[in-house]
This record gives sequence, structure tokens and C-alpha cells, in this order.
Amino acid sequence: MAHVELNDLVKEFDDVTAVDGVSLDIPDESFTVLVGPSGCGKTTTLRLIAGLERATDGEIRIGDEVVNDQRAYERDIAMVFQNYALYPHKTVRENMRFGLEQHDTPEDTITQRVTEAAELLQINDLLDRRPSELSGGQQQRVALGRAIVRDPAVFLMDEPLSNLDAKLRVQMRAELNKLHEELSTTTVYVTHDQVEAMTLADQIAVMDDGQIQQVGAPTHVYTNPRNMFVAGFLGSPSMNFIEGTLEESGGKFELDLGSDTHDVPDEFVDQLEGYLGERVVLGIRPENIALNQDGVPSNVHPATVQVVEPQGEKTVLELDLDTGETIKAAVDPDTTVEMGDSVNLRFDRDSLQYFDPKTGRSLTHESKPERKAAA
Amino acid sequence: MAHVELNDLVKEFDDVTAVDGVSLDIPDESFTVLVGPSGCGKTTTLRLIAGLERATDGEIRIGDEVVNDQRAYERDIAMVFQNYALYPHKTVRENMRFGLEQHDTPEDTITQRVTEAAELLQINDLLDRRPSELSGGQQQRVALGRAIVRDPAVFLMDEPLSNLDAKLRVQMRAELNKLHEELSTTTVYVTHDQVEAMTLADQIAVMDDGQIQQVGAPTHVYTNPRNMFVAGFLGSPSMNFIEGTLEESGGKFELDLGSDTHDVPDEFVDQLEGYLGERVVLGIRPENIALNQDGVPSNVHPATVQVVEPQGEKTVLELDLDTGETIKAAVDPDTTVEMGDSVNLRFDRDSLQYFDPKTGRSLTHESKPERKAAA
Amino acid sequence: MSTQKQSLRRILDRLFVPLTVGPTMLWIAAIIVYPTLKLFWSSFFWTNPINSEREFVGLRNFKRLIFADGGSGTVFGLAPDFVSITWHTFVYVGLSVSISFVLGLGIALLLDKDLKGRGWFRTAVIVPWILPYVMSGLMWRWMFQSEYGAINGLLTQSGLLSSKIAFFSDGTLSMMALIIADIWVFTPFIIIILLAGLQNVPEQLYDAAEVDGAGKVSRFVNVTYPFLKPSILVALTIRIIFDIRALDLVWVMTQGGPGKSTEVWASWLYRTAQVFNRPGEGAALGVVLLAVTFVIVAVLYRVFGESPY
Amino acid sequence: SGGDGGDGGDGSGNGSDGSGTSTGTGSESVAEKLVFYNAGSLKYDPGTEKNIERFEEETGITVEVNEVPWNNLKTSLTTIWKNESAKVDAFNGPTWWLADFVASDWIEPLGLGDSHMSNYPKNLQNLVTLDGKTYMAPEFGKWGTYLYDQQHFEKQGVSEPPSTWDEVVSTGQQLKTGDTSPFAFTWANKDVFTFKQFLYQAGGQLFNDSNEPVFVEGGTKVMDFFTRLRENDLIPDGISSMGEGGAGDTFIAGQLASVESWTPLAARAFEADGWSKERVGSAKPPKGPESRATFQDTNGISVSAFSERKGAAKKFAKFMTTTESSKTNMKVEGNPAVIPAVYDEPEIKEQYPSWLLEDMKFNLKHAKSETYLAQPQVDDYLSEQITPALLGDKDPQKALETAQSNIKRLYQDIGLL
Amino acid sequence: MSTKQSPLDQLVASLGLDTEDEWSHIVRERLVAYGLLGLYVVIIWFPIYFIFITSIKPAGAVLNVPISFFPSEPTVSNYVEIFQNRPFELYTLNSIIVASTTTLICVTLGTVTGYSFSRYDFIGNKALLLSIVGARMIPPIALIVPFFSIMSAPPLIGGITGSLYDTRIALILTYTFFNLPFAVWIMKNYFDGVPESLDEQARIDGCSRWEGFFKIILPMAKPGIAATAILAFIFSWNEFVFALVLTSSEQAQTLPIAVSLFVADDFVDWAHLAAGGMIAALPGILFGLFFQQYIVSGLTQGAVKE
Ligand SMILES: Nc1ncnc2c1ncn2[C@@H]1O[C@H](COP(=O)(O)OP(=O)(O)OP(=O)(O)O)[C@@H](O)[C@H]1O
Ligand SMILES: Nc1ncnc2c1ncn2[C@@H]1O[C@H](COP(=O)(O)OP(=O)(O)OP(=O)(O)O)[C@@H](O)[C@H]1O
Ligand SMILES: [Mg+2]
Ligand SMILES: [Mg+2]
Repeated sequence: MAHVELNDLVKEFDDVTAVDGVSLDIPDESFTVLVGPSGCGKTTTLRLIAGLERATDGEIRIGDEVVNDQRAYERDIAMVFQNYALYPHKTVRENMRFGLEQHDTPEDTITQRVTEAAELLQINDLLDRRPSELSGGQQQRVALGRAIVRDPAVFLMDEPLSNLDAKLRVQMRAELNKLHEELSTTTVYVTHDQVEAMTLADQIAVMDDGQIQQVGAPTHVYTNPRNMFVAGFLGSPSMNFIEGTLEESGGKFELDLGSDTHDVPDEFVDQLEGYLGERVVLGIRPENIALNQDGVPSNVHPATVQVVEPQGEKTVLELDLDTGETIKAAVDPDTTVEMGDSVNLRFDRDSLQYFDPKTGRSLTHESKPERKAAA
Repeated sequence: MAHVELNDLVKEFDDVTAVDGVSLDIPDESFTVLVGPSGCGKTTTLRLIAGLERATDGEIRIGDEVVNDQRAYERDIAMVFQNYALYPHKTVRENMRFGLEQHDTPEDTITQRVTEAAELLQINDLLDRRPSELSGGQQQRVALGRAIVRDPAVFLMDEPLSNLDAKLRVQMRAELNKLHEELSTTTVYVTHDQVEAMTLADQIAVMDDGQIQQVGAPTHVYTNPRNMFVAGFLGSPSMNFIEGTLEESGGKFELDLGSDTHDVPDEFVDQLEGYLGERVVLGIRPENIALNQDGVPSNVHPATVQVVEPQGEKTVLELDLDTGETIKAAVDPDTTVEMGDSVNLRFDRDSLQYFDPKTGRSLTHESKPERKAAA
Repeated sequence: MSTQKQSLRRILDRLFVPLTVGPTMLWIAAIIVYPTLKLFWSSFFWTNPINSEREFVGLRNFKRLIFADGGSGTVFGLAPDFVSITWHTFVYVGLSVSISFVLGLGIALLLDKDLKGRGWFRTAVIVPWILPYVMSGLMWRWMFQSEYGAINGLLTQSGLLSSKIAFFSDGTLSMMALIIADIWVFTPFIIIILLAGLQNVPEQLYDAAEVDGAGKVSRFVNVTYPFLKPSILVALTIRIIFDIRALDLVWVMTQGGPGKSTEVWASWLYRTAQVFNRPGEGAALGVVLLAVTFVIVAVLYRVFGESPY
Repeated sequence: SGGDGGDGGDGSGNGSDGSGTSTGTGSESVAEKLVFYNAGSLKYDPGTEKNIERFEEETGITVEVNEVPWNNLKTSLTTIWKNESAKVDAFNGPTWWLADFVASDWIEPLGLGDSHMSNYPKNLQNLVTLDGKTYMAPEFGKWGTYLYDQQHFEKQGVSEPPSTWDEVVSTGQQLKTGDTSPFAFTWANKDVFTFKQFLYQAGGQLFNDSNEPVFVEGGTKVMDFFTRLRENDLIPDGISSMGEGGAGDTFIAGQLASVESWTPLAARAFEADGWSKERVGSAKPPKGPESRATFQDTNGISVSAFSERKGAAKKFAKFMTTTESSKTNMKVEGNPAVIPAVYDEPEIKEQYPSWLLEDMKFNLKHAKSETYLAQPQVDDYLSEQITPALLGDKDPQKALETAQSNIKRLYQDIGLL
Repeated sequence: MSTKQSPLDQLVASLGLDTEDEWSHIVRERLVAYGLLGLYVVIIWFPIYFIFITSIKPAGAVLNVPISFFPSEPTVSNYVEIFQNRPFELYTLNSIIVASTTTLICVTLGTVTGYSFSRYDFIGNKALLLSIVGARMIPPIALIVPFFSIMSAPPLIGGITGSLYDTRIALILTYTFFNLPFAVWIMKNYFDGVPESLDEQARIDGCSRWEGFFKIILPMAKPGIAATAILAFIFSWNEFVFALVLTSSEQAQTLPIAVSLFVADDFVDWAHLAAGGMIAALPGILFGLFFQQYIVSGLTQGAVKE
């Protein structure tokens, strides 16, 4: 059990700066999820924490120790590699046992933990196979199993569920959650799956281009992104951005979108005051757009349905606003609209975000992060 | 361009039957998505089509030819491997060029296609790097690029987007869609991402345990699963199953759930008639459950909220029915419920499914598959 | 784990490189430094073979061996012996290494296949290498012997040949016999090294290449070869190093004859240093040989030195 | 320096061993053991083995025999001596190593005394004596000999072996059959020896008394003879690869009617499949323009200058070469004795046919040799020329002249000329 | 797939191959492979066969012409004689001890050193590797005299009597010197082909460099180790010149020396030489067969193969 602290961490490869001044506090017993676009430096950050890469600059602390100079094996971490890195010459069982044997775990504890983990991961039938005889998802589960049998100070997991089917992934996610509740081992977790990020994380750190963009409780970050990058990155389909000029009209603020106008709710007046007359970006998530074909008095934006994309549990619409901008809306699967339909959109006023288009900074961001309540 | 036909395909590895009598018709120009739990034989099926494994039994046709005895390189296919299988000694550019060179593509076509694909995949900055200098997602994109530059008879793609972040994945999905519209190359695509499956597929094939469970248009399969496996596999969180005894009461059918009763809508009476007095499973998807705290007359099931799991665009609730069963519901993120709240659930009557608990067979399945309308 | 044990482990870990590289370096250094210095040092001296009087002559030994020493005619300013022996060496090493390489590669590729009984084949192909070289040399001398040798016997007794061939009376045929013997003896070495190297080729890349439309040849070039490169480097380098100085076969089979038509650097060096008792010139030849070997290895490194990852 | 070079047979002066004083014997208490380097396996030298047993019995000194492959004995010895190591006390080797060994101070004068030395023929005494000191005790003789296949001769109707070079050519025509060549001689590895043998027969020699190479004239005669043989197809194609083994093997294989080779071949032929004492014919070598001389390749025992047991070693050298030992050696192994008196011993007469003994005695008396410095390199200069000449790839005269000028230059280089 | 058997399929079946389980073209390829391998083995074994039949011919009949390739009256007398006459068992023992000890040292040091060279970018890595391999480029002939003087020098350490001359240790030291550079180099190149991600996983599993190396990487380097071992073994098994110079009696002389003792001054005792040669080769062949499993599995268990 240990808290992990990264201070101004930098990692350069030849001409690429993979990690560019990352400072991150990972509290003891926390479950921190690292998200960010492909190539933003997540894996590199994990490898730095693990001690597999040497930091070009900055400091890594585990517990209260600066571990920059410690070798991976001295750091007492368990890691799930993005590419599994299973020992090809060992069976699944041996792969899973190995880390425990290294830590002088008594034989019966080893057997027990391996059996338990294998059951949990539904790979108990595969224990005597070699990795080359496993499917992709099975290999990934072995890689995960190899980590979770351990009892390390820190878990590092690099997209450990990416190759599992949705159902299994939900199960595994639940198991990981349970495991974390039981063991409370500090965990750093990389995922591209938003649901995973949202449901597992105590805190979520959004990275881009080697830098941390925002850290906080998942719902907080989701609902209070600090900048357009974070806002756009989280959520799928991603947040719609509509740019307009902020104007005052009758004590109320409104965004001139060209051939349409958006009324800014009163509670934002304070924060937006300084931007009067300037360009401001309105952000609204697809799921916060309602089709209100029957007409609702205020803040209604007419639009035309361009694409209807049923996705099972929801249907995503691509809509052209009158201003010519295209936005997406996620609606109930049984909504009956068709291509070419004209609809009225209502943006949920509680979910509106405003950004400075030049800096990308959110104008409505609340700075206090919230911790996720114990799940 | 070619249609692919699998007839009673079997592949055994030593003691494992990875593919167990798969018959599947993949029409020319179709985009067929293969889904199924981890280890069900998807990769093996692709490898059989590719000619990388030898079928133990059965027949594979590409175009009108039986290709069982053809080598992979004779089959004119392009494949994205689940584990990428990039050539470590070649640069990204060389990796992508290689397949084209093998097919005697003129130099300028090669250059052009590689440049285009690289741009599309956002890896144009990485063209001169080696795979070992790339992040996981970047490697995956290269693997994808290596396939899409080609102009083969069949594309085989094994989870080509699994390591990409949501945003990029949406983009890539769109690009793949566009590509398929342009080239109309027969494509077989494995994914664990339901959204991907739903949005990309002309037809979706659900596999389990080496066998095809159902084939059809994605929305059709989603809404009309042939059996409990398919019903439970598609959708996340997955469909809730509630078992009860079918009874008749006043000309209407109802399901006795113990301490609660479910009214069977009249349109199902015909299909369920034969099951009167027997056990029947009711299936309802989480997103088709509405919280109706204000009371609605019929078919209301009281429940207690156990877990509230905000997932960004939706919130998943875990609820205990009065019968003791636990079910999940996906509700709007701004629904304000808390753990311990008592709620009334309303199951959307249009979305109900009924299954035979012994065989798993759907009792309400419409057999006619629907083709997805051109996207 | 006790802290003491842990810190020991830590110290040992830090010392990994010194501890793993050190003993080898020491071993080699301890044995090599003195002989090497002696080799270079001796090359500057001339020793009178009849009374062992030593005289410092600077680079004269090199000049005499490589460039004309004023005696008979020169070839482009080089000593005729040097030119002809270099040519023999080039032919001998070049042909036997390249032929045995191609052969060895072919056999290694065959043996890499998942064949039943390949274990027996693997053992069977190694055997020529196990026989003592002296034995092999004698055996081949006997095989090629003109009057009662097995090859002539086989050819004449089967009626393929009407009169026997005097292999060792002809420079070219002698060279051919040497090369055949050399190939026979050393091909197993190539096979073994390449066979080991073939295990390093990730199987999945063959799949990828097949899907990319690569036929057999292309798969070899694009997948096998890059991974085999380090092994090829090892195989060729060691093979060439061995062959440039291979003495046993030449000495046993032809002693450089007939005349000097199969004299190679190794036998020249041996003759000069050991037989003629002219250590200075022998050392000078040794230095030249060392330099040439270095150059060849450097070139090989250039060509094959790249690792696949 | 030690300008000793040419000691061309009969002529040279120092008749008997003058150096009666042996170095180092005085103070040394005779060792209990000595190390003897034997060329090849002792198994092939049962005579030597027997004599060693006798020596050990009589003196109580243990002889540790180190067997070194024949081809490598010289390398082993020089390596040891270059390190001034006392690893070896005594060894046996050929006389033609002596000049170089003595010049390098690697071997020790033996001080065998006149009574011992006078057992040997004059020419042999001269051969092992340099600067008036004896450096080798001759152990057994080896020289060229002429053997023929009586069976083949009879079949082809040749009753007498040829007695001159011309007859070799003329009877050769008669002896030639499909698989059988009329004549052959040892060449590979021993080309210079064979050449010398013919050279002596032709009346030539390698060096004159002042170390100048002078073999072109005699050598040309030899080469003429070879050319006649070759052009008349009287020698096998593979002649240049015929070492002692090769020539002997081919002879035993029945592919040669006659052969001029080294002595022990006769003994080998006796034992071979399909051969008998009757089938092996022996004769004096055919006479060249000058004589029926042969090349003297006697083996003897010498003592290392670095030995720490010189006393015992010298005792050993002497013991191994007494008349008694010589006789034993001949009796047990068939090695021709180098002491003429041995041939008159009854046991020997009993064991060997008289004609063979006759020829041996003749050869012993007429065998010739020269000891010269830088022997290996001189031989190499010769060898690289005479082989192509033999094969007709080079003009003989030119080849010999080249060899001669190379050797001359070598001798100038090392200060002999 | 058709079920009727073509003649080729029948042939394939009769070879013990499963026609059903294999790609027919692979089966065909295999037949070609068997054919080529068979041909190769027959050709390279012909001389060995010839030596063998020579060794069982009566000594006197060895040189008979025409040559009999199928001896009518085989005999073991040559073998009996060489064992009677010579301590062949000692030579064999020496060879085995020298070759296997050398192999052991070379493989041990070569593997660890090669691994370090492959994985760690320590200062002078390249230069050291070059000097190691370079050390081996010096013509051995040039080293004979210095080696002799090293080995026959009085011992540096007290308590040991006598020099190393004529001991197996001298040979082991020498051969190790000759083989170690190659062992290092082969292994370095081999490890270059083993993905580093496995080292990393080992470290995550709590392995120090030593543990990771021995427990994870080493088992995967079997093919390289097998190749190195074979190389070192055979080199030591065959080495002649240094054995000649550094030993003088059967307490240390090895088989090549023993074999060459059959080559007398004036002739070659073919029959016994052939028998001796077979015996010299036999332990090697037996060694090969005995370790066949290991060699084959070593040469096959490419860990990297996935
Ligand atoms: N070489 C092999 N030897 C033995 N069994 C194998 C081999 N390859 C695959 N299998 C087994 O065959 C089954 C199907 O594997 P396959 O790779 O096709 O699964 P998959 O559907 O692609 O799964 P995933 O989604 O996890 O990648 C699995 O149970 C797997 O363990
Ligand atoms: N060994 C290397 N040499 C050079 N550049 C590298 C190396 N490893 C990673 N990079 C680069 O560093 C950046 C960060 O890589 P990293 O693997 O940390 O990304 P990631 O966030 O894990 O991405 P993904 O989600 O795609 O796995 C990428 O641009 C990558 O190309
Ligand atoms: Mg990554
Ligand atoms: Mg798979």
C-alpha cells in the first residue's frame, strides 16, 4: 500500500517527448484511471512508475521514497502490459505463479490464489495451455491474472480489458472493483473505455500530448471539463461545440450563432461577463440534447436529421443545425425519426458548457474536484 | 470482390474444437461483423478464411472457388491481426507498402495509397519509425493501415480498433464505413465493441463456443435475438432475465414471478400459448426499463435501488426486485435516485422478449432477418 | 526477506554487468594480452633461422612479404607469392564458405520444418563435423587418391569414368578437393547456427506476410532473412575466420601442393613461422591476416549487423 | 657462424668423433627417469620398444615415451626449445634436422667415443658429425630401395628387374598394362628426398663445399629421366601425390609393377592381402648416369641441450644404438641396421632372404646425404619448382635454375654466402 | 475435401504422415524435404561409410583394387587391436573431459556475458564486444609459442606442483579462450532476437537481473545455447595443434592426437586409422545421439515463436 507521486516527470525518446512534465498525485488506496488519446504517453507514464523506463527528468515517489533510482523489481508493483508479454515457454499456470514464487509466497497460498484468480477470470480450463494456444482475450486475461494474484504496493494496468467482449468486460470490471475494495491496493489504470473509466475510477487523469489536462473525480471531470480537449475527449459521441458571439440582450446573455440564437442561462452570467462581444464556444453533449418535436417555448434549435445510427441501447443522430453546423444527438432507440426529418432540439440547460475558443479553457469549470462516493 | 461461404467449417486444435461446424454466407460487398465471447472462435474463423489455418473439416469458398487448399498468399485477402503482427524490422511506411509491393502495385499508386491511409489513420508523422517506437494504439493503426492500403477480394479485420480511444475509434469507424462504401470490398470484421458492431455491420454473426448462434441485420439481431445467449450477449449492460411460470388469468397471460406478477402483452399470446403452466423467461433490456416513481397503472414492478453507477452518458442502476432478483436499468444521467430508494419500474412493452429456460430458445423471435439500410 | 538479504540482492543486481562481463573479459585479457603484444612486437624483428640472432628491422618484414623484395618479378608492385597465395586463399575461402553457406542454409531451412524424424536428420548432418579434422583430411586425401581412392574407384567401377583422375597432380583439382572437404566438414556448423537463428523468427510474421501476398521467396526475404541476419553474421564470420586460418585440411591433404598451387595464408604462415623458423615474418603475416580478418568482419557487420528489433 | 652446410658424402674430413668430452655428465648423478620423444606411435616401432625395455632393465632408468605424430614432432620440439624448456631429454629423428638444430644450440654433443662410432659406415659417421662433434646416434637406416611385383613381372614376361634408368624405360613398355603402371617413386612430402636420390644417381649434389647450390646440371638429367617416364606413360598420373604411403599403398594395391621407395615397404608388402615373400622382388636401385646411390634417411637419437638429465639421456642414446640394439631392432621390426656387422649375425641371416640383406648392405654403403642449413626452406624452394617440372607444367631447366637462385638468395640473406 | 487417396497421398500415409490433418501442399513440400535431406545425408555419409567399411576389413585387404564397397568378410580385429595396443579409453576420456568442461565454461560465461552485451548499454559495450571477438581473430598459429610458455611456466599459486603442461587443465584453459569469444558473440546475437518485453515482465514479477536472466530468458535461449554448446564441444573435440603442443602423454592427449599417431613416418595404417577414426567419432556421435533430444529441443524450442 503506498501512495504514488509524480513530480514534473519527463521522458524523452530520441526526438519524441512522450511524457512532458507530468505531475500527478495518486493517493494511497486510490484507483486512478489514466485516459487520453492514442500516443499521449499513458503507457510511458506507467512504465516510468514501474521502473521500466528511466525518467529523463522529474521525480517519482512511491510511499515516501524517491524511487527514480530503484529497479523495477525493488518497487513492488504488478503490471498488466498492453501487449500482454506472457512468457511463451510457460503454461498459463506457470505464468501466473511466477510472480508469486519470486516473492517467496508459500506454496499453498500460491496454489490458492492462482486457482481463485483463474476462476474469477474464467480461465481455469486453460491453466495447462501455453500462451500460443490461447485466443487474444484469453491471453489478456492471463496477463491480468498474473497481476492480480500478486499483493503489490501498486497495480499498474494498461488497457487490461481491451480485448474482451462487452459482457465479460462488465464482469471483469466488477471483479476489479471488488478486488480493489478488498485489497485497497493503489491502482493506476489505463483504459480507452469510458464506462470503465467512469465506473472504476476514484480519480481520473486525462492526458494529452504528454501532459495531464485534468485530474478529478470521474463524474466531476465529465461534467466539469477544464478545457475543450477534456470536454471533447470524454464521452462518445463526443461533446458538440458550437461557436458564437456572446451578446447581451435585455439583461440576458445570448450567443449569436448566425442564423440562430442560443440563450445563456442566467447562472452563467457572472462567469461569462468578461466575454461579452467575444467569440465563445457552447458545449453540449449528445445525450443532453432532446428531440422536442412538439415544440417547447424557449431555447429551441431547429435542425434536420442527416444520419440515423441505431446503436442498440441508443440511437445516434447526426443533425444539421440551421447555422450549417453538424451536431450529434444520442436519443432513445425507439425514437422514430428518419433521414430528412426536421426536428427541434432542446439543449438541457443544466448541461451546458462554455469555452474560450482561443485557449480552449472552460469558462464555467468549477475548480473543486469531487471524490467519487464509495461504489 | 467476392462472396465468401463457409460450409460446416470445423477446426480442431489437439483437444480443443475452436470452430465447430460454422456455416456462414458472407455476401459480396457485405460488411459482416463477427461477435462473440472471448475464445469463441472468431479469430480462428478469420484465420481459416485467410488460409492461415487448415480446416479440419468443411469447405471454404471465396468467389466460386473452393479455397481449402489454397495458401493464404493465393487468396487475395488483407487482414488486420488481433496482435498486429507488424514487421519489427520495417518502418511504418515499409510495413504498409509491403503488401502492395507483393501485388506488383505501381510505385506511385503505392506512395499515394500509403500517404492517404496514413493521413486517414493520423499516423503520417510516424511513417519513418519502427513499430517498437510506437504506442499500442499507433501500432494498431499501422496494422489497420497495412490492410486498408490494399485492394483485396476480402478484408479480414480482427478487433482493429480495440486499442484506440473512444474519439479516435469513432473517427476510424466512420472512415472504415466510408471506405467500405467506396470500395465495397467484402469485409469480415471481429469486434467486441457493440457500437462498432451495430454501426458498421450489414450483417452481424453472433458466435459462441465455435458455433454461429444467429446471423442477421444488426438491429434485427439486437431486437430479435434467437436465444438467450444472443439476447444476453448483445447490449451492455446485458438484458435482464426474469424467470416465472406462465399462467392464464382472465383471458390474459401473466408470468407468476413469485411475489410479483408480470402481465404478458396480448400480442404474444399466440406464441406463448403452448407454454401455459410452464416456466418461461422474460427478457428486458436495461435501457427499456423506465423509473416511474409517480405511479403508472399497469405492469409496474416495485424495486429497491442497490447501486447507482454513473457512466457519463447514462447511469446504470442495480435494482432488487421484490422477488429477490437483481436487475439492471440504464437511465438518464440526470435521474436523481440514491441507494436504498424504492422505485417503480416500468418495462417497455414493445421490448419484451420471452424465452424457453430449458433450451434458451426465444419464443418471440421473428425469423425474417432485416438488412440494414445503407448507412 | 531480511533487509540484509535484500541489500545483497540489490548490490548483486547493480553489479550484474561487471559480474557477467568481467570474468569473460579478464579471462580473455589474461590470455590474450601477452600473446598479442608478442605477435605485434615480433613482427618488427627478423630472426636468422640458422642461429636465432634477432635484429630490429621495423616494417621490413611486411615490405618483403607484401611488396616485392627485389627478387623475381612483381605483380603490380606486389610480391608474386603474396598475390598468388592471396588468390588461392580467396578462392578457397570464398568458394567453400559461399557454397557451404548456401547448402547449410538450404538444409537448415529443411530441418526447420516440422518433419517427423528431424532429430535424426539433425544428428546425421552434424556428424562430419564431429570427426577430427586430421581424420577428415586423411579421409579425403584417401577418397581423392588417384590409384586406389574411393572416388576414382566409384567412378571407374561404375563405368562413369574410363581412366582415373589424378586429383592431387593438378592445382585446380587439388583446390577443388580441398574445397569439397572443407564444405563437407564445416557445413554442419552453418546448419547449426542458422537452425538456432531460425527459431527467432516470430511465427506470426509469416502469417502476416502470407496475408500480404508474399510467396515462399518473398517470405524468406522479408521475414526469415531479417531475423536470420544476426545468425548469418555469426555463421559467416566464424566460418570465414576459421577458414582463413584453416590449416589442418590443407596441411593434411595437399601441404600446399602440387607445387604451391594450394598454398593459402594459413599454410604460408605455418610454413614460415614453424617450418622455416622465421618468427618475425610469420608474425608479420599474422598481423596481416588479423587486419584482413578485421576488414572482412567489419564488412560483414555492415551487411548483416542490423538486429531485427 | 657454423658454416657447415655441405658435407657431400664421402669426401669430408673429420673421420671419427673427436669430441670425447661430454658436457654435463660429470657432476650429474644419473637420473632415474628420462623423457623420450618418439615420432609416431611406439606400436609401429616394436624394435625401439624392445630396446627401451632392455635399457630399463639394464640401467634401472625409466624411459617415459611421449608419442608425437610424426608430422608434428619437429614442431613440438622447436616449440619446447624456443621456450628453453627441459620437457624433453632425448628424441629420435632424421639426420637432416641436425644442421639447423645444432646451429640453434638446441642439441647436445653426445660424446659417443670412437669405439661406438666406428661401428657405422664412414658416410654415416660424417653425417651425424658437425664441427667435429657427434650430435646423433644413428639408430636404424632408411634409404631408397627398389621393389617390384614379381608376379606382374612374370606375367608380362620380364625376368630381370631393370638395372639402369634406360632399362627402366625400355622394360617399362613391357610392364605397362591397363591398371598397372610400370614404375613409380615416392613424391608427395618426400619430393626433395627422392629428387636427391636421383640426383645422386645422376652424379650431382645440392651444395658444394662452400655452401653454394650447384644442382642444376645434375638435376636436369634427373628431370630428363622424369620427362621420359612421363611422356612414355610409365608413371601414374597421380605421381605427384604419391608419398611413401601413397606409393606403397598403390604398389600393394597391385597397381604398380615396380617402385623406388623407402625401405620398410617391403615388410609391409609381405603382410598384405594377396602378397607373399615370393611376390616381393627387391633390387638395387637402377643406375643413373653416375651410380646406384640412394638417399640416406637414417634415424638416430639426439639429446636436448635443455635437458636436465643429459647423462641418462646420452647413456640412452648410446645404448639404443649398439650393435646388439641394432640387431634387436632389425629382428623385431625389420628396420635395416646401420651397423654393417649386424647383417652377418646368424639370427638376421636366418630371418631375411639373403638377396634382401645383400641389397640392404649395398644401400647402406652407398647411401648418400647432405646436411645443410635452413633445410626446410631450401627444400621448400626445391619442392615448389620440381613438382611442376615433374608434371610437365614447367620447363625443368628453368625450374631448377629458379630454385637454385632462390636458395642462393636465401643463403646470402642469412649470411652463409 | 475429397476422400479418395492419390498415389502421393498413399505415399504420404505410408510415411506415417496424416493426410487428413495436413495441407496437401505442405505434405508435398515435406516429401520434397525428406527427399532432399535424404540425398544430402547419403552423400555426406558416403565417406563415413567408406571409413567404416574400411575399418571392418582385414588390415591386409584394405587396399585391394577394385575397391569393395560391401566387405565380404567383416572383422572387428582392427578395433580389438587398437584397444589392445593403445590406451584409447584414456584418449576418449580426456577428450570427453576436456570438451565437456570447455563447453560448460563457455556456455556459462558466454551466455551471461552475451546477455549483458545484448541488453545493457554500458560504457564501452561496443568496444569490449569488438575486442572480445577481435581476440579471436588472431591466427592461433601465432599463439602457439606464447601459449606453450604460459602453460609450461611454473605455477603462480603456491601449493600446486608442476606446471599445467601436459594436463587437461591446460587444454581446457586454452580451448576456453578460443571458444569463449564466439560463445559470447553467438549468444549476444541470439539474445538480440529475444524480445525485451519479457525481461521487463520478469522484473515486474519481482526478478532481479540475475533472476530474470536465469529464470526467464535463459530457458528461451535454448536454441542459441545448443548451438554454442555444439560449437564449443566440437571445436574442443577436434582441436589438434594446441593439443599437440601442450600435451605429451596419454594423461592429457586427446583423440585427434591418438588418431594422427596412426600416420607413421612412412605410411598410413589405414585399417587401424579408420577404426581409430570411427572410435574418435563415436563418442561424438553418441554424445550427439544422447543429447539428441536436448539438441533438437534446444534447437527447436524457439521461445520467441508465438
Ligand atoms: N493454437 C491453438 N492451440 C490450441 N487451442 C487454441 C489454439 N488457438 C486457439 N485455441 C483455442 O481455440 C478457441 C478459439 O480461439 P480464437 O482465438 O478463435 O478465439 P476468439 O474468438 O478470437 O477469442 P478472443 O476474442 O479472445 O480473441 C479458444 O478456446 C482458444 O483457446
Ligand atoms: N521507444 C520509443 N521510441 C520513440 N518513441 C516512442 C517510444 N515509445 C513510445 N514512443 C512515443 O511516445 C508517445 C507516447 O507513447 P505511449 O506508448 O506512452 O502512448 P500511449 O498513451 O500508451 O498510447 P496508446 O493508447 O496508443 O497505447 C507516442 O507518440 C509514441 O510514438
Ligand atoms: Mg499504450
Ligand atoms: Mg481473437
